[in-house]
Amino acid sequence: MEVKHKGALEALLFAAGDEGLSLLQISKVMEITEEEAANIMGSLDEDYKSEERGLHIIQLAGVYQLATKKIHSDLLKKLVESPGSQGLSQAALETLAIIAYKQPITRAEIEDIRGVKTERPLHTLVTKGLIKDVGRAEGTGRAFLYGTSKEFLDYFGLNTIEELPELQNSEENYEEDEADLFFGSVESKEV
Amino acid sequence: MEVKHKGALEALLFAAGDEGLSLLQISKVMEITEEEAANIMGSLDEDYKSEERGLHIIQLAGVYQLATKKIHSDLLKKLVESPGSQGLSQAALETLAIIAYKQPITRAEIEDIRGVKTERPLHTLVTKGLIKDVGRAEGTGRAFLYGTSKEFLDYFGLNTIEELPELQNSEENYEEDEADLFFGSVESKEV
Amino acid sequence: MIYNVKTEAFEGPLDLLLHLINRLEIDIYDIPVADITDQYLNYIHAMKELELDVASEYLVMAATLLAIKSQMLLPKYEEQNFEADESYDIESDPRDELVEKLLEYRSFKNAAGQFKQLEQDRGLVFTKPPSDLSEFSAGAEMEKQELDVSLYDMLGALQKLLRRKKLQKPVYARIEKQEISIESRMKDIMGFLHKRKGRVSFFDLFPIPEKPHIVVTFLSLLELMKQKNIHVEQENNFSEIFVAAKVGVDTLGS
Repeated sequence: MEVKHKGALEALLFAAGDEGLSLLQISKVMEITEEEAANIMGSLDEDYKSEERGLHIIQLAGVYQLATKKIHSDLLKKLVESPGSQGLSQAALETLAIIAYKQPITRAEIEDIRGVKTERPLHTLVTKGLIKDVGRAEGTGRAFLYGTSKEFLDYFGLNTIEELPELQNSEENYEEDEADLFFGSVESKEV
Repeated sequence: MEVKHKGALEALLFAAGDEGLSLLQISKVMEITEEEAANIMGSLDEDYKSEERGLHIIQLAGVYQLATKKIHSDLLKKLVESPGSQGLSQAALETLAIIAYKQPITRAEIEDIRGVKTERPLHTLVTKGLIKDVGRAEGTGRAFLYGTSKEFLDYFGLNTIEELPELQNSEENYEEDEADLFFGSVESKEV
Repeated sequence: MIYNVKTEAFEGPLDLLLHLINRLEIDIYDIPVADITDQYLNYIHAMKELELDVASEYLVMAATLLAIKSQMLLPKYEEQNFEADESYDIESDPRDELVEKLLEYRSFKNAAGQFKQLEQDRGLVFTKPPSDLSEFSAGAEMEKQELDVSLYDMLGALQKLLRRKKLQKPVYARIEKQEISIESRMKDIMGFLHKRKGRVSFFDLFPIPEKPHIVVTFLSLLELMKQKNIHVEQENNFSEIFVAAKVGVDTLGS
């Protein structure tokens, strides 16, 4: 096993995020056998055991992903309690932008676009009065639909939602998502 | 510096993701001084230099964050279906360059330098969050003044605006394809 | 001779002039205005002949060039008379303003090239979205804080998201293109159910939001039901569906 393979695997797992990677996927991307992939994974996992490391590898449903160690959860709780300088996190801003441009929209759809769970940012935005639920989606789940509030307009100095800058170049990105809407509703919950 | 501090910082950086963390935030959450935080950061950064590691610490727009090393980009690109975005148009890049070096600047001033109307590139840049209006010019028109945003720094991988390459006026840097861009004989296509 | 004219090749008249200067290997500080004007007008005429829209800026520049050209053609006796007065001579060069503009534009055009490089370099580095820390926020007291964000912050966040998404989404599309067999998916599902013990939400069995995977998973579930390897429960219409492995069914015999 080459040393740099370990680095490569770490980078892959990091970039794959919550979706994680299976040994098969790793073997394809790295052009090695699944067995080799498993060996590198084992060796990387061993390294993570050191106290100097804050991450570890977790395996869920055949998919490997990086996560923070349990031992640091108090610290993460403190991180949650100390918001950034702006009062709105990047996660909340992203969520707000998606709602502003795609309203009405369900949480599952937002999570599909963001690729991460979005419970907290939604809660923050509702608490701050920037978004509100505007009804229920059709279909089995009858999920809440979110939209922006009047406070949102006031806060950003807009008269109507149409005054939001048009998203010309990003349009393609959104259309892709449109196609995924159905499958987005079968969004993975946390496993 | 305690060993486990390094693990803790790694966990924090991982959780913060591309929102990043400032030394101030880290010091608050970890209940240490900013200086200590900087030391731990340095030590962690040192560890990441090993070839076995696929991540490194980058400073973007004033915050620290974890990112994959460039050396693994080919591998990571295999994970994406359509490699790379198209990037900004030449018009947008020129406009952005003028704003970056001459901010705050009005549209009229930008158009004077470029010698063409610049409404669309400006709109694109605002939409992409790369520039923002930073006030109004004195005088009759009270035109908007444009400046670069935090996202601008992030987009170009800069920590502060001071990291911009120096504006060069020298001859030797100016290279262009010898091929005539404008006229190409019509072997291939009729007009 | 027929030409194929690519108007988009130039960002404007200054860009076109720089191109001509470069191609003709002209010293930018000593532009032969007559030559360059002819060349420039050729391009403009070609554009017109091809019935392309010539942006007004190009015509304004043509007029400027012609004006400079005619000033340059003025009798030079003044210059001889005032030969001693160099500063007067330099300042009165009708080309000065244009050269200055070209130089300034060129420096930003160069900078734009460097920005492009930075943009590309940045594209080689992948970051991850902030983790959802909901599980840590139970009982967490949020500091009350005034909002200090603008529309631009929101747009910036959105762009960051759109850039980031490129990696996340299609992870599976590419790699799972090769067939996933129903048989292997059935094994996976059983393994998953055993690991989780007890019942599992139906949706948890669809971890990969890609069409082929969803279809295969669904067919696998039907097959597992048929083989009586799993229970499927739903308390009411439209309520959540739960799936559990039947007692006594271990792994699938293959």
